[in-house]
This record gives sequence, structure tokens and C-alpha cells, in this order.
Amino acid sequence: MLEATALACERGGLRLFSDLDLALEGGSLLRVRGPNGSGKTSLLRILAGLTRPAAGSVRWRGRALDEEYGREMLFIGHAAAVSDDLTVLENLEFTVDLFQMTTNQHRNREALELFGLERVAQVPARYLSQGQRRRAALARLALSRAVPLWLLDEPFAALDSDAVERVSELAAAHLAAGGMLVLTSHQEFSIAAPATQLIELEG
Amino acid sequence: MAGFALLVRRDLRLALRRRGDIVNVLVFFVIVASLFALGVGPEPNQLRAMAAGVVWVAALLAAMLSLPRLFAADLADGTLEQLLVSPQPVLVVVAAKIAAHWLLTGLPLALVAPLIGLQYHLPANALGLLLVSLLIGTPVLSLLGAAGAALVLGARGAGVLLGLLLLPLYVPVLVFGAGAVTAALAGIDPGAHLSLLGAFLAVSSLVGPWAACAALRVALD
Amino acid sequence: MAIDWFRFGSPQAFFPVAGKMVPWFAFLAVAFALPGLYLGFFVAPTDATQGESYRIIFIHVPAAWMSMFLYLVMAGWAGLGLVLNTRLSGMMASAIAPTGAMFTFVALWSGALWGKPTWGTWWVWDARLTSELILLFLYLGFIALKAAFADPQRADRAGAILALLGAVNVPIIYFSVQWWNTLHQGASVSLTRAPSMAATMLAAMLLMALAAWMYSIAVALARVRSIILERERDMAWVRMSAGT
Amino acid sequence: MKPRHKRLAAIVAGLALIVIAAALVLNAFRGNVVFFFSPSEVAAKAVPADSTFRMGGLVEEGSLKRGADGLTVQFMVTDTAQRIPVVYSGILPDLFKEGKGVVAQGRLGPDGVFRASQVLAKHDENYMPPEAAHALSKAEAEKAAQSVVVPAAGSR
Repeated sequence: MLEATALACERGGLRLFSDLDLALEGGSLLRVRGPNGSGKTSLLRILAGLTRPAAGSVRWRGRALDEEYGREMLFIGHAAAVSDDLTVLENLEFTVDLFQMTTNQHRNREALELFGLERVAQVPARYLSQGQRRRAALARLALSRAVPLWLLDEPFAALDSDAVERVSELAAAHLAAGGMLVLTSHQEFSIAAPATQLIELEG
Repeated sequence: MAGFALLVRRDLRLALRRRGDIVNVLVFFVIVASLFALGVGPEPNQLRAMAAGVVWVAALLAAMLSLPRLFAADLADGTLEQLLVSPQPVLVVVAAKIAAHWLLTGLPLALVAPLIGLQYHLPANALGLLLVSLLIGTPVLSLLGAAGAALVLGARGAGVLLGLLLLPLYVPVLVFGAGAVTAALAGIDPGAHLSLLGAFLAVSSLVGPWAACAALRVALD
Repeated sequence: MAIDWFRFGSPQAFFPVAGKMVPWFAFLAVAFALPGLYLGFFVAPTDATQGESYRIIFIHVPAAWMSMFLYLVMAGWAGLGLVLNTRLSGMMASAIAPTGAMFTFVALWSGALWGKPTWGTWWVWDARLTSELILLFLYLGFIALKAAFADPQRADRAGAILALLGAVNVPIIYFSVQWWNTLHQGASVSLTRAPSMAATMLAAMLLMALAAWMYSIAVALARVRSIILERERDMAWVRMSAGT
Repeated sequence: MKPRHKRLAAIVAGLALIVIAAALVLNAFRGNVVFFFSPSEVAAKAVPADSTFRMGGLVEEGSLKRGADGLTVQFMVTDTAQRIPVVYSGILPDLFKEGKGVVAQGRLGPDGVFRASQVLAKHDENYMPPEAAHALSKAEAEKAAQSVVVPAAGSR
């Protein structure tokens, strides 16, 4: 489903990696590992279609990445994509509309509850702690079962053990249902997956 | 279309939460325009002759003042990234941003301008033309401004740089916008000026969004 | 035999080629400028209406041509870099910009020096002069934008978008004298009709234009060599040729 | 919409914008966005009333009169269809000559006289040595004389 061939990435004149191939089928978990600055985030952004690779190409369902890809892929980067001036609920609702996800008010509430955000649902995001902000971004995962490909950049950063568990459960359920997951993480984690792959990037 | 409306609504809602930003731009516009009158002196004929130019220059500066935030806030909190990976075409995202910017700055500026025109002793027909020229011209400020704002994302000294890039591109709007009012004051048909202003609007709505899309892709690369 | 042009698209391959070409173009620039200046200032006849002051066209016209042409060349390189993602293109655009800005500045100043004795004023805000002034601002904006990014690749791509956006101005400058009533006179040399000047004058002007061309190429190549060295200083081939 | 259709729609929209822009520009050139007005426009009162504007044309041959103070000059500016008298007090540019181009900035008085505050010479893009200019004007004069003669010859 997701294929990349001969990918190369250059940042600021430095070649981070080259000749990287990968292929991902339903139910696969791909973990990208490597020291800081080895190009993990860059690889994820290339797979999301944000960064243009210095060489090589990424294909989804055999086609080059286009706008339809946006409906079938979920990307959560370092920044939480939560606007300070909108409430937690408004932020979630905007994301849901932007990605044309099928949901309802009840399920939105549930997603926030799952991440322990029900008390701050009506609070502008500027008053959230760093961890809460991450949770507000990740609450989307609870509504994204229908989205086949998840790309998560350091999803466990700044989360307490409770939230780590929530994310792991959601990811495992996603994989069990035939979804795909690419993630970078420094922490060890346990996500049950039908198939696992590992890419080690060198610094 | 739904995506466009969604994004415009979001920007309007955000602006409503930060009302100060819009009000500040308008106040800046009025103050700059009034400063010229204070600096030049109270001679009505002289004020009348320079009114159109002053209002237009103040409008350019005010619009520019509001531009650095257009994409920078969304870039900082990661929203821009999500907008680009979303199923919405980038062109729709950019068009919505431009539309919201015009509704929040260009339109209010155009509506306030006749008041400043009164301070400058403009007669009724010139006041009307000032409004019309601003209504045609201010969308250009937002269209090209979006391109400029996207180009300077992540650059050093983005604010000053934005002025350096945009003001030369704004010159035709200034010349023909102010020219239309001056022509009307002098009793000649301002149609030709308005035509050229309209032509410039058409060209800007072609190249502005294109450049803004390309620049956003570069900025997030 | 097919020449692999794309091979020269790599800075490493282009560096020595450019190095070999610089002295040739520099030599040609001098070789054209010397007879051009001699013809222009000693041989060409006095003008019937303007007397001696018209002789500034031997500087002014080539400078004005180059100011517009170099912008198009610069935008062309920049656009090529944007589409094909070749590293050299952005460097070429960067190398051309200062020369283009200089010629624009020269065209404006020599125009002012010419305008005072002939028109009776240093400057008027007519369409030709105003649009040429905007061209200078566009060059400066391009240079400033490129300088404002730490990452050269970002700088190249952002600069390219700006250069293409500003390219709309060039035809406006060129045709301004036909489209509007300007104080500035029309073009003396055009593709569609015979030149409106005496043969010696024309020869001198074309020689000076060729000299300006050769100068621009020589300077752009020399500058692009410096840019290549600066940007690729960490690459193995630069270190090897520097002997470190 | 399929991507191909979208691209088509974008191209059509782009072309439409270009056509609109071109139409508006053409429309504008029928109007008067100009650096200077011609004497015909001045005579037709299609110029700013009560304010400064520029008028351009040729200085009519034999119309230049210098005032007693040596500074004030009077001349006619013509575009061959109409002629407007101009009064100016100040230093004229070197290239100011009868039969040559001029752009004057000033106001139109109620008496129909243009009071200039600045006079600029507009020269053309022809550069030639004096002998050639002389020969050319002689040739033109002969041609003019012939064109007068030819119909007379035809009528005979």
C-alpha cells in the first residue's frame, strides 16, 4: 500500500540518508529508530508528503501522493496543531471537519474523555500544560479508525504513563483492524502488531 | 467549497478572539493618515490634492502591518502542517486565508477611508471614488500580501523584509488607485484608472495564490 | 556525439568549466568595450539636436537593456531550479542578481545625467522611469530575501518564486514608452523596424552592449564559483581541491 | 472531480483571468492614464480643471516670443490638430526648440492660456549627425513639394 523507493534526504547541505526503500501492508507497524538528527522526522515528513525527498519517490496504492492521500493518512508531528485561541473541543472539531472524518458530538466527547480532557474541553488551549496539549492532538486517534495510515512522530513524548497506554491501545486496535502505523520513538513501547518492521537510521 | 468556508470561519473566529489585532490595524491606518495632515498643515486645497495618495499609502502600510501574522501563527503551532497534509487543496487553503485577511483588514480599511477623506476636505464624488478604488484595490493587497507573507516564513527579520518585497509590487495599486481619485477631483473620467486597477486585480488573483501556495510548500519543506 | 548537458548541472562539474571561461569572457568584454568607447566618444558624429550629451547612450542603453535582460535570465534560472530541483540553477540566479542590480542603478543614474541637459530635469515620474526604479527594488528584494535564509536550498526556492512574481514588471518597462505618453523617447533599436540612428552610433552602441554582455557573463561565472565554494565547502571535492 | 478535471478547471480559470485583465487594459488605453495630455484634449476640455497637469506636443514653428525681461517666453504647443498658447517664466532646457517636442506642467487659465511652471524638452529616438539631419529635412521638404506638384500634374 505505502511504498517508498530509493529515498534520499538532505538538510542544510548534509545528506541524512539515501537509498532507503520501504513497503508497508495492512497490519504492519514500522518503527523508525536512530539518534537525534539522523533524519527520523524528515523521513516521516517525506512520507506525509510535506518534504520533497532529494531523490526517490513515495507511492500510495501505487499512485503518487495527491490530495486524496490526505483523506487516508493521519500525520501528527512535533507541534500539536492546537490553536491557543480556540477551546480544546473547537480544536478537535476543526480537525474533524478539515479531514472530513465521520463522527458526532458524542464520539468527540468520548475521545476527549479517553485522554482525560473532559474537564478542559471548553478551556482555550493557551491554558493547557504541555502534556495536555499533546493529548489534545492525540485525541484525534480515537476518531481515526477509518484512516488506514497513521504517521506519528514521537507520539509518547511529554505523555504520562496513562496516556502512553491509551495511545498504545488505540494503535494496537488500529493495527489489528488492518491499519498501518509508522512511528518514531526514543522510548521503548509495546504495541501488539501482526507484523513489525524496523528502520535504523545512522547519525 | 465546504473546506473554503470552514477555513474562512476559523480565521474569522480566531480574529474575533483576538479583536485587538484588527482594531489596531484600523487605528494605525487612521493615525498615519491624520499625521500627514498634521505634518503638511491645514491648507484645504493642498490637503485635498494629496488626500488620495495619503489614504492609499496609509492603507498599504496598514495592510502590511497585519500580514506577518497571516501564516506565522499557524506555522508556529503546527496547524499549517495539518492544513497542507489535509485533503483540502493548498489553493483552497490559501484562497481562504486571503479572503479572511481581506474581510478583516481590506474591507474595514475601505469603509473607514471616506471618513479620512472628509478630514481632507474631499468632495462627495471623490469620496465615493476613494471607496470604490479601495474596494477594487485592497483585495490585491491581500492577494500579493499572502504571497509575501508565505515567502518570508522562517526568514530572518521577516517584518522588514516583507515591506521590502511587497511595497514595489504594490506600486501599481497605489498609482492607479490614487490616480482614480485624483482624476475624479480634477473632473476627468476615472474609468481608465479603475480599469487598470481591475486588470491588476485579475493578474494578482492569478499569480498571488500561485506564489503563496508554492511558498508555503517551500516553507514547510 | 551527444554532450551530457546535465553533467554540467552539477556544481562540481561546472566549477572548473566556469573557471576556464571567466578569463575568455573578461577578455572579450575588454575587446568589445575598447573599440566601443573609442567609436562612441571619438568617432561617432555629434547629434543634430542634442550635441554631445547624447553620447551617454553608449552607457545608458546597454545598461538599461542588461538590467531588463538579466532579470529575465535570473528569473529563468530560478524557475528552472524550482522545476528541476538542480542545485546550480539557484546559484546562477544568485550570481546574476548583483550584476543586474548594478546595471539597473547605472541605467537610472546615467539616465538622470542625460535627462538634466536634454529634458531639463533629473527625474520625472513617468511610466518608464518609475517601472525601472521598481526593477531596482525587485533586485534588492530578491537579494535580501535570499540573504534572510540560513538554508541555501530554501533561499533558492523562495527567491525563485519572488523572481518569477516580479518578472511581470519587465514587459511593462519595455513597452511603457509605447503604452503611455511618456517623457522618455521610444526604443531606438527594435526587431520590427530599421534602427533610427546613424551607422557609427549604432555600431558603437552595439559594441558596448556586447561588452556589457561579456562582462555580465564573466562576473556571473566568477561569482558563481565563489558561491559554489561557499556552499559546498564541506563536500569532499572542495576539500580535496583546496588541499586540506 | 477527478484530478485531470481539476487541472483543466484551473487552466480555464487562469485563462479567463488573463482575458479579463487584457480586456480591462485595452479598455484603459482608450481612456487617459497618461503622463501628459495633448493640445486636442486640452481644447476639448478633457483635462483637469483648476489643477496642475502636463501638456505635451510640438512647439509650433515661428510661435516663440521672448519677453522683455529675457525670462518670460510665449509659444504655441500643437499636435497639428489643435494649438494651445503657453506662457512660461524661467530657464528653458537646451533642447527646447521650435518644431521639437515639449512637455509643460502647469494650469490652464480661464483665458485658455496654459501657464507653465515647468517646461521639459521631449526628444525623439532619432540620433544622427547634423549633416544627415540637414539632408533628411531637405529630402522631406522636396517630398512635400512633389506631393503638391503631383496632383497638379495629374489634373493636366
